[in-house]
Amino acid sequence: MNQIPEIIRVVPVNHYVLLASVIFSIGILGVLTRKNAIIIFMSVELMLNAVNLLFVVFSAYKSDPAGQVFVFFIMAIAAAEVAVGLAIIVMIYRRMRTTDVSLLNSLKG
Amino acid sequence: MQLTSRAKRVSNKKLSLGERLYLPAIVGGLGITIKHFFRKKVTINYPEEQRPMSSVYRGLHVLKRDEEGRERCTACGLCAVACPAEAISMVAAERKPGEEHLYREEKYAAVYEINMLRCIFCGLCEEACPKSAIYLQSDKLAPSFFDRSDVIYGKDRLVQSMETIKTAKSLKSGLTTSDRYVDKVFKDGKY
Amino acid sequence: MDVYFFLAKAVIILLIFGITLLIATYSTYAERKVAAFIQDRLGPNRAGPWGLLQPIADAGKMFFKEDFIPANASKWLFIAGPSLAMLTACLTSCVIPFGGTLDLSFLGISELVPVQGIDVNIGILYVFGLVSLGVYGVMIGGWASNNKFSLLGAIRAASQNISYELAMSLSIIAIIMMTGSLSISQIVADQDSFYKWNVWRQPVGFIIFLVCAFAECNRTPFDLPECETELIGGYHTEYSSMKLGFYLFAEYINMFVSSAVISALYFGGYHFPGESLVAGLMPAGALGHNLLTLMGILVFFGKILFFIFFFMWVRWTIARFRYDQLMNLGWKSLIPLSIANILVTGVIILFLNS
Amino acid sequence: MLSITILSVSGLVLLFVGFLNKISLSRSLAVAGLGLALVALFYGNQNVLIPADMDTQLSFDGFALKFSALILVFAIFIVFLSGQFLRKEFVQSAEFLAVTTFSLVGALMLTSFTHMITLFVGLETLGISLYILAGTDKKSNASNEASLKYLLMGAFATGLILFGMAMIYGATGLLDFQAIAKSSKDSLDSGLFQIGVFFLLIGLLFKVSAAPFHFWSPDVYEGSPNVVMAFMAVVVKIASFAALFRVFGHYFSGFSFLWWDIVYYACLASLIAGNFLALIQKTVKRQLAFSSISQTGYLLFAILVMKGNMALDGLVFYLFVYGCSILVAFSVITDWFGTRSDITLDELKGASKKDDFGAFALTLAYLSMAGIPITGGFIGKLFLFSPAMEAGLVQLLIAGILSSVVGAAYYFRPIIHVWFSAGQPVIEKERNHQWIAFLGGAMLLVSGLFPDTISRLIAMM
Amino acid sequence: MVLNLFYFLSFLAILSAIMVVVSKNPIHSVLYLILTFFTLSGHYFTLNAQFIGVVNLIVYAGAIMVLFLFTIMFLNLKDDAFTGSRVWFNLSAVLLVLVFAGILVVKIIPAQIGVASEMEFNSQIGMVENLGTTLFQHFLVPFELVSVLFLSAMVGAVMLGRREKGEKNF
Amino acid sequence: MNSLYLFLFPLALSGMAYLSGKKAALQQILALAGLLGSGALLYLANSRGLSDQQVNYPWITSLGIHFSLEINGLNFWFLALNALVCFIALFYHINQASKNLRPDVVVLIFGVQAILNGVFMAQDLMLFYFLFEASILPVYFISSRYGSPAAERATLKFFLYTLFGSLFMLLAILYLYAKSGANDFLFSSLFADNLPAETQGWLFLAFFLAFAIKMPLFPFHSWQADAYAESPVESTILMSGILLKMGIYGMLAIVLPHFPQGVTDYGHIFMGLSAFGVVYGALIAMVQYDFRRVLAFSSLSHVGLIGCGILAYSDVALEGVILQMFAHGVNIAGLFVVSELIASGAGTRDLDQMGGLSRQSFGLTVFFFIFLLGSIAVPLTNGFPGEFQLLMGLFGYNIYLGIFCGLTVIFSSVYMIRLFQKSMLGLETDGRAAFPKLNASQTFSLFLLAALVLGLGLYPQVISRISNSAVQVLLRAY
Repeated sequence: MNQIPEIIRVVPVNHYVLLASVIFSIGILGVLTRKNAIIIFMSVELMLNAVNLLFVVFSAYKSDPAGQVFVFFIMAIAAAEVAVGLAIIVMIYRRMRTTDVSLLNSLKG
Repeated sequence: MQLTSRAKRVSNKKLSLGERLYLPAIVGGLGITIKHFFRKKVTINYPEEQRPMSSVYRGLHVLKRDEEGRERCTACGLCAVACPAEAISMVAAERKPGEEHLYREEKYAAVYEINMLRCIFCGLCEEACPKSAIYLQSDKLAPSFFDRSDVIYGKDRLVQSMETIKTAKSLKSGLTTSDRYVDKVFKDGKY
Repeated sequence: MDVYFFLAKAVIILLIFGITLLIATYSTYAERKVAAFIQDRLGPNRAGPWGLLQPIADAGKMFFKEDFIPANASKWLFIAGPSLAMLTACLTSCVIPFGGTLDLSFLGISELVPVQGIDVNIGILYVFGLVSLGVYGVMIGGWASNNKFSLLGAIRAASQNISYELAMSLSIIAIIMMTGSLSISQIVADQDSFYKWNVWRQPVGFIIFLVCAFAECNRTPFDLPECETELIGGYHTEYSSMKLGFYLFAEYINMFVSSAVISALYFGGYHFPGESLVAGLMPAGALGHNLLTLMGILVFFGKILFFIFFFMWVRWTIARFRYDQLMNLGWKSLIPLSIANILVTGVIILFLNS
Repeated sequence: MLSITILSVSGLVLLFVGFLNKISLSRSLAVAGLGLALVALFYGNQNVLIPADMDTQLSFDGFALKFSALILVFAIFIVFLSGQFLRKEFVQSAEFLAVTTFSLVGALMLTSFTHMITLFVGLETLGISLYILAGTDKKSNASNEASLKYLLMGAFATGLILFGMAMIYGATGLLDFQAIAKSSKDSLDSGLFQIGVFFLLIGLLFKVSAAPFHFWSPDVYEGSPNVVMAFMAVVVKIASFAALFRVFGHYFSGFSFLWWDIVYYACLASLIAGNFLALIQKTVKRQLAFSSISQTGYLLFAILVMKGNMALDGLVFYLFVYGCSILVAFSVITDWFGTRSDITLDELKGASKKDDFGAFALTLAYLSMAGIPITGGFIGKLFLFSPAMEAGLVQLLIAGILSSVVGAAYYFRPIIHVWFSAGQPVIEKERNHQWIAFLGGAMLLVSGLFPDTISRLIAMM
Repeated sequence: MVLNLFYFLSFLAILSAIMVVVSKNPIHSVLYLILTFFTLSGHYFTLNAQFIGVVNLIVYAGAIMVLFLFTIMFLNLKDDAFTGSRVWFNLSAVLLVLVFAGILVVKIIPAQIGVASEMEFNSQIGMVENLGTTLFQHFLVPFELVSVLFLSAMVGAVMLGRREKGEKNF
Repeated sequence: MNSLYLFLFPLALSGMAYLSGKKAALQQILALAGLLGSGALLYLANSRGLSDQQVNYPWITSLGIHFSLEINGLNFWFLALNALVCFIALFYHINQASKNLRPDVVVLIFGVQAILNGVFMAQDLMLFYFLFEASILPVYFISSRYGSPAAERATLKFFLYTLFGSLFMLLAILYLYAKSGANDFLFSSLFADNLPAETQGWLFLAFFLAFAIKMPLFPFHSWQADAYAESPVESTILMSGILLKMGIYGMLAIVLPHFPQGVTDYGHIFMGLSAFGVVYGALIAMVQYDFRRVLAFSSLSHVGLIGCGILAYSDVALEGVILQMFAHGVNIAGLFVVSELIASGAGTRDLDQMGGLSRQSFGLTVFFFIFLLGSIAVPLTNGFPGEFQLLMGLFGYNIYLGIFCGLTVIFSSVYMIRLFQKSMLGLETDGRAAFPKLNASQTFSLFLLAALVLGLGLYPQVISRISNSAVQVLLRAY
């Protein structure tokens, strides 16, 4: 069973890293350009997923389980973050009827 | 004040642990339903099978003819007056010479209509008729309708057909429901 | 791994798929029959002998009804909803081991072919993954209808599914701890004799799982998403024709899969009491092996059918919950109970191992 | 590790005690828990519940002890400060205190991690708790908004940090910082490692709110309830600096060529942006927020120097003094304005007429932040500047010095308002937290006049 | 074959990731994000990391995104309200990210990334048993501490999301 | 040990002043005690030999900062002047405001005295810096709190200016510390080895900036007039009488001996500037209508001369610096006291609205005239020997510069006489309340000052005898 899977032999690891970086950049773009808090939050999730992909890829190519365990942690914590985040967004929406961050200006910033 | 012996007092006592588990109750419920599963079914496959009907059943109306085949109805209107649902309407006409074999009296109903959506099959028309002209049959059901125009039964569908006069059955169906009831009471011996 | 092995696999998968659809189809029939029987009626009996063609008639009706999409609905999502529901429902059955192995040496296949779509080592997770995706069909459909009742139904369905999924997975963990594997076939293989069935070893877990399975399938007493008195038709209020059919059909497939998972996890799967005795009676060689497997398959389907029946049985026994009762049951009873179950199981395992 | 356990357990206990709905009881329990953790930090066997051979990915070395002790000490006082907030604005006191306690678990992890996983978990434990704490004043739009902004920016920064970690993992195949520090040259030369260090650094700079990654912090500071802001400005700042210092000043000090320039410019930018923007602020909290950015700039000196105990002890000393100042400022402000969070500078006018002690304490706090002698702030700056000078950061020091003149300009505004401005004081005087102001003020003077007492204490840990 | 699969999945992943950011309707964003998760899970499966792949689906697609969908439906967010012009800001953001991505690409393409050799390669590391062993032997303490985080998040989410007395809206 | 006592004694008095609260009599006794005690300590120190008076305790061990004090010939007269000026300020305050005495002012003035004593005696550069900066705080608080409404701004300006300068000094100190490699800040170790010329250049600039702002020399003076005019007179006395002497002391103790190269490189530029300041200050003073502003600009002018003298680094000039330093402190303190008495009597500080006061208060007129003479440096007053020696030194340095600075003798008499004329002589303004008479303690303090003006004019050697050796040491670098 110790043979290297075909994909690892065929695809250079740089391809995966590029893919993850592109997805990560798209996530950053989302955070920067969108105004809806929920979509910004989703863009952050996109970034986290790019990171997950990186970890899994490196873990697979280097044959080291620690990377995948890290992914496990990231997923768990992202879930907690989403729970809190959505609670906050709901709380905001309840008071202000919007989730548009550019409309939230009770703080001058 | 206890009005009925079937009233059940509701108790709001706290449920015991066993009761709060619900499981025994659920199992009990499952037992009840599965018992029904194996019980004899009560369904009657209607067109094929029919329920036996009571002799005092009030079914579809019929306008009777007499023994010679003449219509009994004289369009006196008492049935329409008696009808609580105002389902009956009629138009009277005078019997022309040469029509004596058709109508028993000089006056007859040229139009006689019962709105079957209104009719509640109470049998009061039957009771009111002085000529024993209208009866509710015990063996015929009013059919279901698919069109509003079918709802109003005219004489074409109400008047007894000529063939049935001849049969002995016609006599039997000449009885009013109350007559039939009295018959049944005597027959069953429950008086 | 040769071509024939793949072919045999393909056949098995197709068969499983077909059987899934068949059983789901006839579940609709069974539902009505069981309902009728429990209510002292006869049920459908006009289409075909004993009404056996009724499901086909229903399907035909579904196909030929007008396919209506509300004007303000989101068209693509409106179509995607039932498709997703159907897709996730159908995908699940491929990891369930319907039987032992088949000896197909006469076809030139050297290995024993398991009667299972694919034997992934994380079968349970696979099932859970798909179950958790099942919510999307409902939510998307409900939202896309652009109808308040649909949306409310969808949200109810989603929250109910999420809530009960937790308790469900937690109850499974106890089994996984005992077996040490996430593979369903491994779990089934572990229950090879009657007294080892998990239902005896994990009664609490079984009850939790059962309750959650009811909730996951939106079956009475947890059929709040589509409870007519409050929400008209729930998330599929706006649906008609075969799209509605898909939703209903998906529900029956889910029921089938749930029954299969329950039987596999808690009732020994294709194992049956006295298996070894029967095995001794069988002729030696491939034929005997296959016969035994066949018997196993039959037993397994028997168990599945029983549970499908059980689903229907319960439906006509227990009244629908109120929504707060539903949530209370899920969060305040089942989840703590399943956690306690895990703890107790862990303690016992530790105790037994030491 | 024992302290972390104690904190976790006491958080749990607090949640249960919350059923009794007694704020004072919860508060004293929280203080007891924190105190116990503090004691355990020094006297407990850290690995008491863990098998000896187990790698906990946490190491309570001297570095961690210093920072953890600082964090716990300040947290205790902030819990005391929270009493009024809990009584007046907010009913879910148990939850508030429990979340605060849990956040300290994260903070302690940030001081003691040796592994990327513990760094990440610590960051998030602290972060998520803070998003919650920032939004605890549910009736205030500002608080809600602060919470949201903090959440979005915090999550974004976490994403950057994780990306950096992933890249470092890709380059070296390691997650353990110590191992990474020792890993071979060629893996460090790869582009991935550079990207990784870059992102890790940027993310952490986000967390410590160094310019130009600071833009979230004024809003968050202003919107959060006062006591939460004090918590952020003190405890969170200490914890995130501990993390930054641990990674870059310690583990990654061997490859400073990769990150040194960035920190340098961030330091410069923080000094300039923080001080100059603070000049034009009109509310007390916003001014403190910008001042906190500039303090970040000063603190970054320690990381730029990154060698020896000198910078470390200086950093700890500075953080201690800064924490004391913030604590004093907030205790006085809480006494004067209750839980209001939109206090303008003008409202401070003439306050000394009503409460000269409070005014004195506040003055000390601001003097200390401005780095004027006889307060600890000066000695703290000295401790940071002198190793920086030894490292030859003359230009940066000049920037630091010029910006502290600007800093003095705005730090003196509240002082002037409090003492010299004519005007009827609008403050209401309560004396709930006078002892905190007294203690903090005394610490500021002691650390300013007899800094050896404090620095010996720090060096001892 | 495998290469094509890789390119197909990557193409799909990037496309749907872009759609997440560009979609006007938040619901569509959510759905595209789910699609992205599926493609990433596909990558995980091909890389022999089945457990992570499935967990990705369960946790992200099955739980997190349901929450998102739930919230969006609940709040009835339709389209982005258009508030003033942010064209220049957006354009500069796009440019910035492009430059940034360009730098990444330039750095990554020539990067020499160490890969395990044939001898020490273990294709089983993505299996549950391996991950479990690693998790519970090496990372037990952080694992336990994550529970603190969860507790905190749970308490906080309830505290913040709960309707206070006197609040009328849902 | 006397150096330590000299530092602690005012501190103790400060504490006692805090405890004695608003009791004017007690405070007055404390003020007298401060003067006499300090004088006694200094006298004892001098008689027992200055070199025995040093103390040296470690203070901040991690940086090697010591609490190291020493009395020497250089700082002796600064210390004496400090005691005197603080006494005048205190006495004035207690007297003037005896109805609503502000204990905090007394406490703070004693604090200033202690801190300044520390500054003058410090032998550790960081301690020097620490006290140097700390000294601003009490004065700042007195000025801002009890000054005119515009004082807030003016004193903040003063504070920020001085802070700005001194932070550069901090930078330079840190540089020296880093450079020397010794783990302490003692003068002896920081300046142990000769610094390269280039380094000396910028170190000179950094230190010079700090001290020049404090003094203030010409281009750095813009805080001065406002601060002097808007502060209460107590802090004006302190600022002009003793705070600016810190700058002079710093120049003498640090800049001159340790950065000779810097002085030779840049000294002439600043000399030119401050020489310009001498004339500029005098010219501005001539046209001012605010009593205090006249004095402020006169101070600028005088201090400019002192600055020139310092940078000229000849023994004559330095002798003159110390003499003039002391004389200026005495004169300016006296003038400010007088000006405030006049202003409070006249109800205004505007020169146009005064006049004819001599007829109302003879004593005040006499004292005013004596200080005026001292300020103009008429022979036989204390201003004369110092100014004479300064000018001599400047002539020796550069004859044109000497001539240019010599103009100050003419100009100062012009604006001083103008001041006297406008306020004391001339017609009485109508409708003014009766001018209060000088009371006993006012007379006492003014008499003390006037005695010094005349006494030192007659016998200046008492100063130069002690400081002479120190001046010789200073010049050794050149």
